[in-house]
Amino acid sequence: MMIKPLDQAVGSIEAMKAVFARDMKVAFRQRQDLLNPLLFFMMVVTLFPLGVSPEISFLQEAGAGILWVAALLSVLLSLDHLFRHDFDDGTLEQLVLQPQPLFLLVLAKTMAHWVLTGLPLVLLTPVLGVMVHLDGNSIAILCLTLLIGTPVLSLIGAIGAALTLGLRSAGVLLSLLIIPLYIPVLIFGTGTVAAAAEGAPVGAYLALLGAFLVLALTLAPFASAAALKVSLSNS
Amino acid sequence: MAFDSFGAFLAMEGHGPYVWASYGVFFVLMAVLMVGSYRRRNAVLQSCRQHAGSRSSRAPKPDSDTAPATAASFTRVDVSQD
Amino acid sequence: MSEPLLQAINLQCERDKRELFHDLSFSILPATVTRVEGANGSGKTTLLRILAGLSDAWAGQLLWCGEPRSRVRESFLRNVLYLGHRPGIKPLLSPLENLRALMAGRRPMGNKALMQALARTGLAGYEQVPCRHLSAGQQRRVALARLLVADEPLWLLDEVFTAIDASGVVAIENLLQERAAEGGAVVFTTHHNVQIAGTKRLVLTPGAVGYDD
Amino acid sequence: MWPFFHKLGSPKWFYGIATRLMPWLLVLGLLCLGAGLVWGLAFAPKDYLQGNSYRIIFIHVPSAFLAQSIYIMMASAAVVTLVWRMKLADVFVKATAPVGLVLTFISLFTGAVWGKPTWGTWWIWDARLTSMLILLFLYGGVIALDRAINDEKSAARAVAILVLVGVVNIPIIKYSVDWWNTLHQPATFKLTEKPSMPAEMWVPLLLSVIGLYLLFGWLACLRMQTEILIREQRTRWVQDLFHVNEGVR
Repeated sequence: MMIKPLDQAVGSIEAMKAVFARDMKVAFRQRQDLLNPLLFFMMVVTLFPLGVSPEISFLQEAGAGILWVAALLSVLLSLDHLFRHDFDDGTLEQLVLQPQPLFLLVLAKTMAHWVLTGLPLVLLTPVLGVMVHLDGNSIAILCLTLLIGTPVLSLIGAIGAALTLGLRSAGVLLSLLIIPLYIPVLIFGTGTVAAAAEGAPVGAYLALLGAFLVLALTLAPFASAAALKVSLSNS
Repeated sequence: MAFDSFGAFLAMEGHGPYVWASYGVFFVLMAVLMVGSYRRRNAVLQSCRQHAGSRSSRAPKPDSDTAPATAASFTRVDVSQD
Repeated sequence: MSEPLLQAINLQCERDKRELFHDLSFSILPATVTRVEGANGSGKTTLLRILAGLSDAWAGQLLWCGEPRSRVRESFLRNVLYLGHRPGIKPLLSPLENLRALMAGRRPMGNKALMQALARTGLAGYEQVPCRHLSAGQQRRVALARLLVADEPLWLLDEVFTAIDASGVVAIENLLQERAAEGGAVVFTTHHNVQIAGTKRLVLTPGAVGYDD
Repeated sequence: MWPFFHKLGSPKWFYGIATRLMPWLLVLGLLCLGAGLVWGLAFAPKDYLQGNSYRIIFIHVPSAFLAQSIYIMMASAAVVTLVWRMKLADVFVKATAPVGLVLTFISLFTGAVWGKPTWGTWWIWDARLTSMLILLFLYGGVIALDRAINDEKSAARAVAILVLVGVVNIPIIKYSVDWWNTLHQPATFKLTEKPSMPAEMWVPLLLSVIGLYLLFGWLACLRMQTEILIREQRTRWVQDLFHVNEGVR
């Protein structure tokens, strides 16, 4: 009996769904880990009234920036785990060896990461927004910018996570590589809220943030996939 | 010449410290970079030369240092010998 | 004579300025079992990772069914099953969930077949237990359960016998032998004393490489 | 096309060319830079608005200019590394990144010092200075990643990916920083933007820009030679290099 070479049996979308579902399942088996970035987010925000000033006028002016910086740092903190556990237990090797375009699988993993970290941050923002005395309109705009901005943070961050995989002091190195790349998102995220506070129309700024998201969605998974291959080859 | 005297040139109408500090840092850093790179290349050249010299005099076969060492025996070591 | 599945021509590999092997040429034919041999550090794992497509640290040519491998990447990956040192098992998921996730991108199948495969690796009753509660040997068995449902023509198995008990080793020997009889190709490394009739040997020694049939 | 590329990528070929080119680059570079700086410092007329502090322009602008172009050159080399796996390309990236870092620092430092007499403060969050600061971070990241990865080939490819991601981001960063600047700051006059610069000012400026580029060429050749020697130590041609030399002596 002879075995013939096989043809593709599974569509890429199916494979992406499976990767996404597995990551969600693993995350919900260890629910307490999901709370860590949220707690970190709240703590960083708390530091500002304590460290600078609890005055309402200061908090109103700086609030959006504080929340954005805190959200950015929490995403950064969670990125180290994006590929690390998979790398350690060998599932990452099997992921790379799946007969699928790797960038799609990486995209699925990144989307799972956003649903598990970025999205909860956005949902928590109204509460913290009230605590730093932002008005209702600003909170709404802030949530909207975070909703568009945090996926960009996850997508760009995945590149850094893939590049630093398996290195000593990967966490610090990851921050060094990624923070400069986060600056445009931060600027437009907080700038949009500031513009809204002055009564300026924000449609154009939101569209620009959307353009960042589209750009990151189309380019970042390729870079992450290439970086993953390099890191795995080196291990 | 845009200045009347050497003193005026150094003073630059009060802006001297800023101008000279900038040029100073520029020259020092460039010099460090250039001299450092030059020295490093020469050091590497030197080590390559020694490497080549020892190779040609001692080892006829270039791969001799990758040859397998003696087989592992895992016998216990006599520590009383020294 | 059948066409080779995988063909290596003048394979060369250097890691950290040390050459592991060079001018390594061989063919993996269907219906063969090949054992890669060599001392610790001779590059067995590296060779298998190169063949699987995980490592880029090589030069030379690799042909899959006569075509350069880089040109047919996805079809190549569909046809090769690689099991490495790290079993690829998520400690938080159960054996069944792990197996399903591993098969999802290649050939999804129903729970019945997967349960059966797990039972035949000696994991009956453990299907729903998170893998972190299993022993190292049991976790390895979860990974090996894939072999019972795998249809890939080429298997690359790196140290699969690690942490497996004596009776398990015999069972896996039989499995590999049957697989070759069906027409599949198996390349494996092990430090165990494994007896599979008709095994070809690929010996890696520093600087020189021997391949005999 | 292919044989040409092959030759271009050969470290041995480059080593020879660099040896022949370097004296010229060094002498011409020092001449141009020296002429430009002496002219700019001592002979160019003083600026009617900023006085003599503007003379910092003759080092600030060339170093800022070069710092940015080095990153672009690195990105081009990164493409070559990833697509054609040419050894020389990643040697270039590894050898020039520290030079880019130093030049970025020089341009930041001179910009800050220039700011003191002009704006009355050492640091202003001006769009140009902020962009340069971010460029400094990008260089820092590239060098840190390169140092962190032990394996040469992996380091080369990882760094190439990072440099490319960075170069896609640079225009976005620049644009967003400019926008942020207009949002937060009333328009101040920019350090280096002149409505029209008389020839006595821009000719020395041009000379020092050219001079610094030539010196960079020399530095790049020198540092690439070092890197090549380290990597190819064991190859025949490097060893032959010394036997031939000894034969001549």
